[in-house]
Amino acid sequence: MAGAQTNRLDKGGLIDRSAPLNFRFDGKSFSGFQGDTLASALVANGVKLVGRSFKYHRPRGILTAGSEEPNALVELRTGARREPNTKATTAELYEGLEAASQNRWPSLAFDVMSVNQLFSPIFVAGFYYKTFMWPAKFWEAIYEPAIRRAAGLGRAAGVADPDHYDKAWAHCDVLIAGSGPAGLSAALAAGRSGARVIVCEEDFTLGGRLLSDGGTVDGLPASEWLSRTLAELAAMPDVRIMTRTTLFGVYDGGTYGALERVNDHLPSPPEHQVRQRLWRIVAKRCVVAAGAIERPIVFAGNDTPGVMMASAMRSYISRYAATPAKRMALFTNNEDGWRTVETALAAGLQIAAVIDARADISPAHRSLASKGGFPVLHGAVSGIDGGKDGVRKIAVSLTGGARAEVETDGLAVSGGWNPTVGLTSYHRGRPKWRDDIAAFVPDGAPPGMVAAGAANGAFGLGACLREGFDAGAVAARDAGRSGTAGSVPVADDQAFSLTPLWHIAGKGKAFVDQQHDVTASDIELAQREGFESVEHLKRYTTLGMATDQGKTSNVAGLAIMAAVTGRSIPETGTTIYRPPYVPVAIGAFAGHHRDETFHATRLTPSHHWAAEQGAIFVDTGLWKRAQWYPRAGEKDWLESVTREVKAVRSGVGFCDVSTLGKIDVHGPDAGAFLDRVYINTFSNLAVGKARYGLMLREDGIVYDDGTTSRLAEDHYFLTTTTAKAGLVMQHLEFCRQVLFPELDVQLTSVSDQWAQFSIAGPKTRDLLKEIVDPTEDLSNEGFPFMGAREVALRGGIKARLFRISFSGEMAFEISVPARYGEAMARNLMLAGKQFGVTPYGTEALGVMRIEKGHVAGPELSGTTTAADLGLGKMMSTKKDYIGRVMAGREALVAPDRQVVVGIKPTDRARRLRSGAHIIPKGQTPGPGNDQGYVTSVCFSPTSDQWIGLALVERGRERIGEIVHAHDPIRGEDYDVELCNPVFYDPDGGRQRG
Amino acid sequence: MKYSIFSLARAALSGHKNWQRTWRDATPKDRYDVVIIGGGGHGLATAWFLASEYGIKNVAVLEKGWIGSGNAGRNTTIIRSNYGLPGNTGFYELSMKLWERMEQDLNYNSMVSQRGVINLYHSDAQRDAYARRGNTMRINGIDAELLDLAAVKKMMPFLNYDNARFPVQGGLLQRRGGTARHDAVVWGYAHAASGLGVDIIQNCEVTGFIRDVNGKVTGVETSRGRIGAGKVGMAVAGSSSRVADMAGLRLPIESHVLQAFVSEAIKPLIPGVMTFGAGHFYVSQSDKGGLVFGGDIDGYNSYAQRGNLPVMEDVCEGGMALMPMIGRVRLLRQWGGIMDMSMDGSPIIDKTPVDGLYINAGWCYGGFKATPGSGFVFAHLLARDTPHEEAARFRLDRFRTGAMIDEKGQGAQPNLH
Amino acid sequence: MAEFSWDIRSPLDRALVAGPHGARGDAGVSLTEIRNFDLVQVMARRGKAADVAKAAKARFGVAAPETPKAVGAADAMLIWSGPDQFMVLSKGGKHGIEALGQAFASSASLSDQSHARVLISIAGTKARTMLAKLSSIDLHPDVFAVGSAAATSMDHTSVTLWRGNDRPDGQAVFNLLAFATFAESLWHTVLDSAAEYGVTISHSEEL
Amino acid sequence: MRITCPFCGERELGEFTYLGDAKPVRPAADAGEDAVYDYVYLRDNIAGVMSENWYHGGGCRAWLKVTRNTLTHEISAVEPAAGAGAAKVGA
Repeated sequence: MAGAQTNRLDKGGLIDRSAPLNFRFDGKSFSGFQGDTLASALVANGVKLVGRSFKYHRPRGILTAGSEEPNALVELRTGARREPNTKATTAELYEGLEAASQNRWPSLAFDVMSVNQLFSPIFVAGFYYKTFMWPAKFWEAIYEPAIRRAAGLGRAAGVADPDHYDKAWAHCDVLIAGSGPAGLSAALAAGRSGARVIVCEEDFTLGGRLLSDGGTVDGLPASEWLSRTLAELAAMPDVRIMTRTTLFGVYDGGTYGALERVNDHLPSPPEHQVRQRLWRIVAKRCVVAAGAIERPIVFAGNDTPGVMMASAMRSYISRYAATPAKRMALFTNNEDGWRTVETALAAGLQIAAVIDARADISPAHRSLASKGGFPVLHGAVSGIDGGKDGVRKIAVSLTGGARAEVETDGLAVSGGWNPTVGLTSYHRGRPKWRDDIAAFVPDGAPPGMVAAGAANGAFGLGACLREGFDAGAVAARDAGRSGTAGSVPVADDQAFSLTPLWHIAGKGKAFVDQQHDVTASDIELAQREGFESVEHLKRYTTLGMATDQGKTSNVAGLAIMAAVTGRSIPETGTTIYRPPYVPVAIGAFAGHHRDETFHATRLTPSHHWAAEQGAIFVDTGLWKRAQWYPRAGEKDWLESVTREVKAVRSGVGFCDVSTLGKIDVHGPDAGAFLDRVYINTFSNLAVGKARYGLMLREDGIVYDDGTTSRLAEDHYFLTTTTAKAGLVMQHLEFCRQVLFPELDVQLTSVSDQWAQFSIAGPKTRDLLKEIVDPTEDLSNEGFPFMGAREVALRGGIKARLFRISFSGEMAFEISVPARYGEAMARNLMLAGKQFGVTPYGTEALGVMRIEKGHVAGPELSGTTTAADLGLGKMMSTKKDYIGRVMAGREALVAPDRQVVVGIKPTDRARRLRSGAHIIPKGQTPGPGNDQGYVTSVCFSPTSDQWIGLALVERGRERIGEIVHAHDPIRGEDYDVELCNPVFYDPDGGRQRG
Repeated sequence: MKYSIFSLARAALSGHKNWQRTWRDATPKDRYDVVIIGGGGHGLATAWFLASEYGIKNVAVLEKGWIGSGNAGRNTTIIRSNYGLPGNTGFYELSMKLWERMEQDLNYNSMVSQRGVINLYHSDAQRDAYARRGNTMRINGIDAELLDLAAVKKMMPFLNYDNARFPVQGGLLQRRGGTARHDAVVWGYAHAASGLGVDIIQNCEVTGFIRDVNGKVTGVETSRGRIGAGKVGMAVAGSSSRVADMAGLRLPIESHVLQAFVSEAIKPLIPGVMTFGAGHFYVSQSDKGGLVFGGDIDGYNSYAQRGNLPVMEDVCEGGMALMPMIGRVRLLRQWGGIMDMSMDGSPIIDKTPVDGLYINAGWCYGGFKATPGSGFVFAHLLARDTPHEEAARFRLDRFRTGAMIDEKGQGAQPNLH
Repeated sequence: MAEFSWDIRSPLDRALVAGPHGARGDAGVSLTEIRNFDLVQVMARRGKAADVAKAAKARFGVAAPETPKAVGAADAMLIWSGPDQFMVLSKGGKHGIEALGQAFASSASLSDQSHARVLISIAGTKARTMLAKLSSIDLHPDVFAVGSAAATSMDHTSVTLWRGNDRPDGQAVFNLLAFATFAESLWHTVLDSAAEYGVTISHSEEL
Repeated sequence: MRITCPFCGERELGEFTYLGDAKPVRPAADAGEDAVYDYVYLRDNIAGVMSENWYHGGGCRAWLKVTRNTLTHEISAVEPAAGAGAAKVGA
């Protein structure tokens, strides 16, 4: 049975008492209500100890009621859904919620690592830089693993995240961060002006501080004004209000990042729904109405469970009807803190005392104190008597030097307010200091962004409403909307009087950054050691680098640094603010792009047919390509591939080569254009002919190759390698539009238009005759080697036929419109049955190109020249072309360059492997004699041995030399002979026959 | 004061009141034998090696902001020497050997952690490329292992082996690779160099070069006055073009933004450094527990020190594709550094055409891991006027002659390196 | 002699399963694949914009789009696809590559794209919401009105998107041309994006 | 970053590919090795306003000349490359 909610008020709050929820924390059962956060439910159940700190493992409670929380971090959910470091203060309660405290062993109450506190005199800031250096090998073996185990807060699930995420885009005129009084007022003004508005609210309920602080707006109670306002906004079709959505970053051009926690308030997302959604919001203007964060005061023991921000205390009491303390004390340096006293008294709670650091307090508060029967002490809290069970007593240093003690069960602290300057500072704008509120306010915000309300240092309710309204109206107007904003909501402004107070010197640890256990004395030490720059301070002490990114600690930290260096706070400055505003799940940034859908998949036109044939597929870029077609009884891939090669070389086979990039080059200047992008000449290519072409980069290195055919006077059909298809298109468009705009040429990618098959082997013509219309002349005279033209096929469709060969065999490539691709594969099988036609995959394709000595991806490595590839003769001397000049540089024409040669092992039974290096025979391998490497290898069924291609220094002069293939990473060493790279039919008779 | 557990314990007794500044807060003198522009890891390491190896102690390091405020303070802390081309291979191994003795050299714990660096492969072609690279490493006396799928699974059972778009097939492992605490490297060199007499001058921005009648650089103009110098070395990656421009030099360098990311601290989850081979993602886990990760540069020239969402998303997509267990781990902070992207992806350490001015630039992705090696060979160049043998290929004129060191084979397109 | 059949297969022939998909209840998104269309890319040659405009007007009776618009003619749709170019979408060969070749002779270069693309028509009350997951462009009715077109990307893949005439019930219709070899992959991404709203799937031969 | 394509309107960064400084002009065929070296390798690498080549590959495939500040990423002008929209040349 869940424990009683001992600290729940009988009435009030924005919780739904008709919807009780059971949950577990550290294995113990509790209950709460719909509308609770985990933190408020723990408060309602009287739980004070919630976590342990990072370094000293000190007991910690709940400090805040929002996303700035440094202490109350839990592992939420279990199993694969376990989320470490989840803020109890923002986690919505749901039925069956399970949470566990973290960074403690074996239990939260008894944490062995709290022994670290004993060593805390040594574990000061940066202590690890000064030790763990001897003996040298102990660091990785002993010290570091121990440090790593001790660090790190919560535990990740360690298994794949079972939930889904997606990403979406939104567009608006005015984006508003925050739905407090300033944000809603901005939304009203912008919405009424006719603007498209998006309001992002990180909370699950709209209203911001109105929900906790109440007040009167337009003469109405805040709650009533809130519901009227929300109704008015809901009636505007172009105003979109997104709860559970945190605006976390601002990027260039008015692009904002936001995270919507779509289903985190449920045990798991409903079917077909995502856990979270990442929004990219494009906004013409942005109003940051993200409010302010109350800041702590640094004093000894300020991390004791039961010490809480005054505004948080109010939120728990009024919004959640939960009481962090029955008889609390307040420590404040400003007027606003007193509102917590008012709230507590109104809820029927007692006040032990108010410790006010200011010299004067208002008569109203004085009478409140006498009415409430509690003392007002002028001074500061200097220590806490308490522990993991909470606060018992507080020590007070009174103005004038006397000391006092107050018995209490909870201490509310208010050190003033810091506007949330994150979003406005993410483009390296530095916030500016305002003495009147002793706080940094936004400055140098990104284009189109303004802050309003408390986020801009305007803390009164009336001021928030006015600033928000004005900002919303101006933003709408700037976005081109001219509607009437109507009248501004009116409320009184509360007095704001504050005496800055950052740190009370005293005995005992006084924490600045509670999560990272950075104390005031750590900051003093950093200064002593020269880490005075705020960035050095941050890096040396880790101040502000915890999961809360220093929301409650940064300003106090630099104020203390300012004090010890004798500089002012603005002189000391702030560190650079970095997004995201709150930590965002990595899964949300990935969205749909994980597992099989990490990247898109491209399928060839015959893909499904190949799958039916049992093809094994290989990833080539985004493509799935048939790698080989295993047959029953074949023991491994090599057997299948060997069969496919033999079948082609002795009969006929076909392979889907649709993945090649295909580009239509049109226009009167198409030939002239190609002359400039290829090293060889295309303007003189006859219509009906194809030619192999090679492109260089402008730096003289080979870029890509392929066959280009002239189909008409003003129409070439260019092919690229599969890998470079998109890049070559981009390059050609650059040449066309930027380099040579005077040429009349048009480019279109037709890669997806054509299903293209290579048909190869001595029986190719026999097979083609079965498919091509009988009127087409396929004879050597009628369709010679490197011919290219349109042909009619039996059955009425048209195809493009190219007599080109990558295999060294008599071969054609045939293109049909892609929706006929699958039929083409079937028809080839049908027509070729009598010739034993064999489909082959990319492996057999690769074997045959190596046998024929054709270069491909491994040789076109981005560092080889045309001459390195044995293609130097193609470089025209009669024209300019891309890469011509740079290709002539001394190092690119040096005689000792590594060039393509063939290799074969001296032991015919030896298998070759790519990546082995070439060392002169009889020498010990070393940097001085590393002369090249093996680029491509295969088992050649034709040679009945392994063969390969290699890039070898002066290789072509060394044909016949025996060298050493050195492959230490695979433990192999053997001799190979350098040979002519063309292993198969060097005269080319077969492909021309 | 010497740093050790004993000095720490003694200091604790006095409430840590007696610690001295980690480096002296120097005021600029009129003249130094060598002035180094740039108080990052490379500049400070250069100064330390000048003082400790070459006996040149009248050295100033000028830093326009706070030391380590450039790329030394904004990187993903990886150290490795797994390069594949002559020039890079020997140099990065020299650097690795210096990492291995850094703490003892400097009496400062820079937390060099050789937990291993693995580059995963996802295709036969990638495997062969890694085999080639691994063999280069082995031929140069560097440790390298080519792991098959079973070995990778054993080492990293948490990768996606079930339904990956591009399944992992294996990896190239350098066990001696790992990480170091980037800020501590800066502070350690500053601490040790300062101890040998080097002046470290912060908030001192160089605004111009002082030249004699022959054009030789004889000093620098700074925001803190004129400072004379026998030689001036620039180690200002990210700002190289801007500083060189003051001497009238144009460089084969573009400045690009490289983003990096860190997650909330979690208990130890991953062992060493991993690089995804089918996307843009690499990751390690810091001693504090944060996953430190990154990917490619954004791809456009930038001095803004911040990036945009598409790359951030791309990197996280890579992370999720590789290890979907990180879905619920939260990204805590993103930042961007200015990368000196050279035209072949490799660095430049050389004399410049301007007499008296020496350059150390163009580090691309390799800057942090190069820190000690860069300092060592740059100090050599400054002291001896000849390149160190392991940096002899990092010539400024290699682009003119065509002797590029292009590991990625992308040519004169810096955003593709 | 073997008997050939030249079966024509859409790139979504296997992946598309007609009927309901995803969340049950009223479908928020309807997806219809349009099959077997003619699509020709028309690219004006250097200095020939006026000639192309004249030829288009003569051929289709409407002006070809010079800005990102889709213009309906009696028996074809002219869709802007980039500077100096538009696509002609039609059925039955009347405006196929051969027919258009004569109409634009010497003023434009033509490239047949009939088989290079898949065409999906998207409608339903949640169509815009779903498309916001795939498209980075603003599809607000005031911004992307009937007849608007865009050359853009989805899932890192180039697409052409245009808004057709509203349905009789007032629902907006978005037409999507995507590259054929990406079709299955993009289709699954579309389904994943739409599943939470409930989907009804069909295919049609009618434009 | 968002770039207003002169043909398509404002689009997000992901639709574009960057090439680099648009100022260097490809030297004439007879300009010699030094001139080409300068064109291919040396960069002003401006910290400030720079003219750049961007490709709208995820959209209309036009090459654009974008004027952008490398310190702030602010884009002040976008115009088509000389050969994008050439059908209207002389019209």
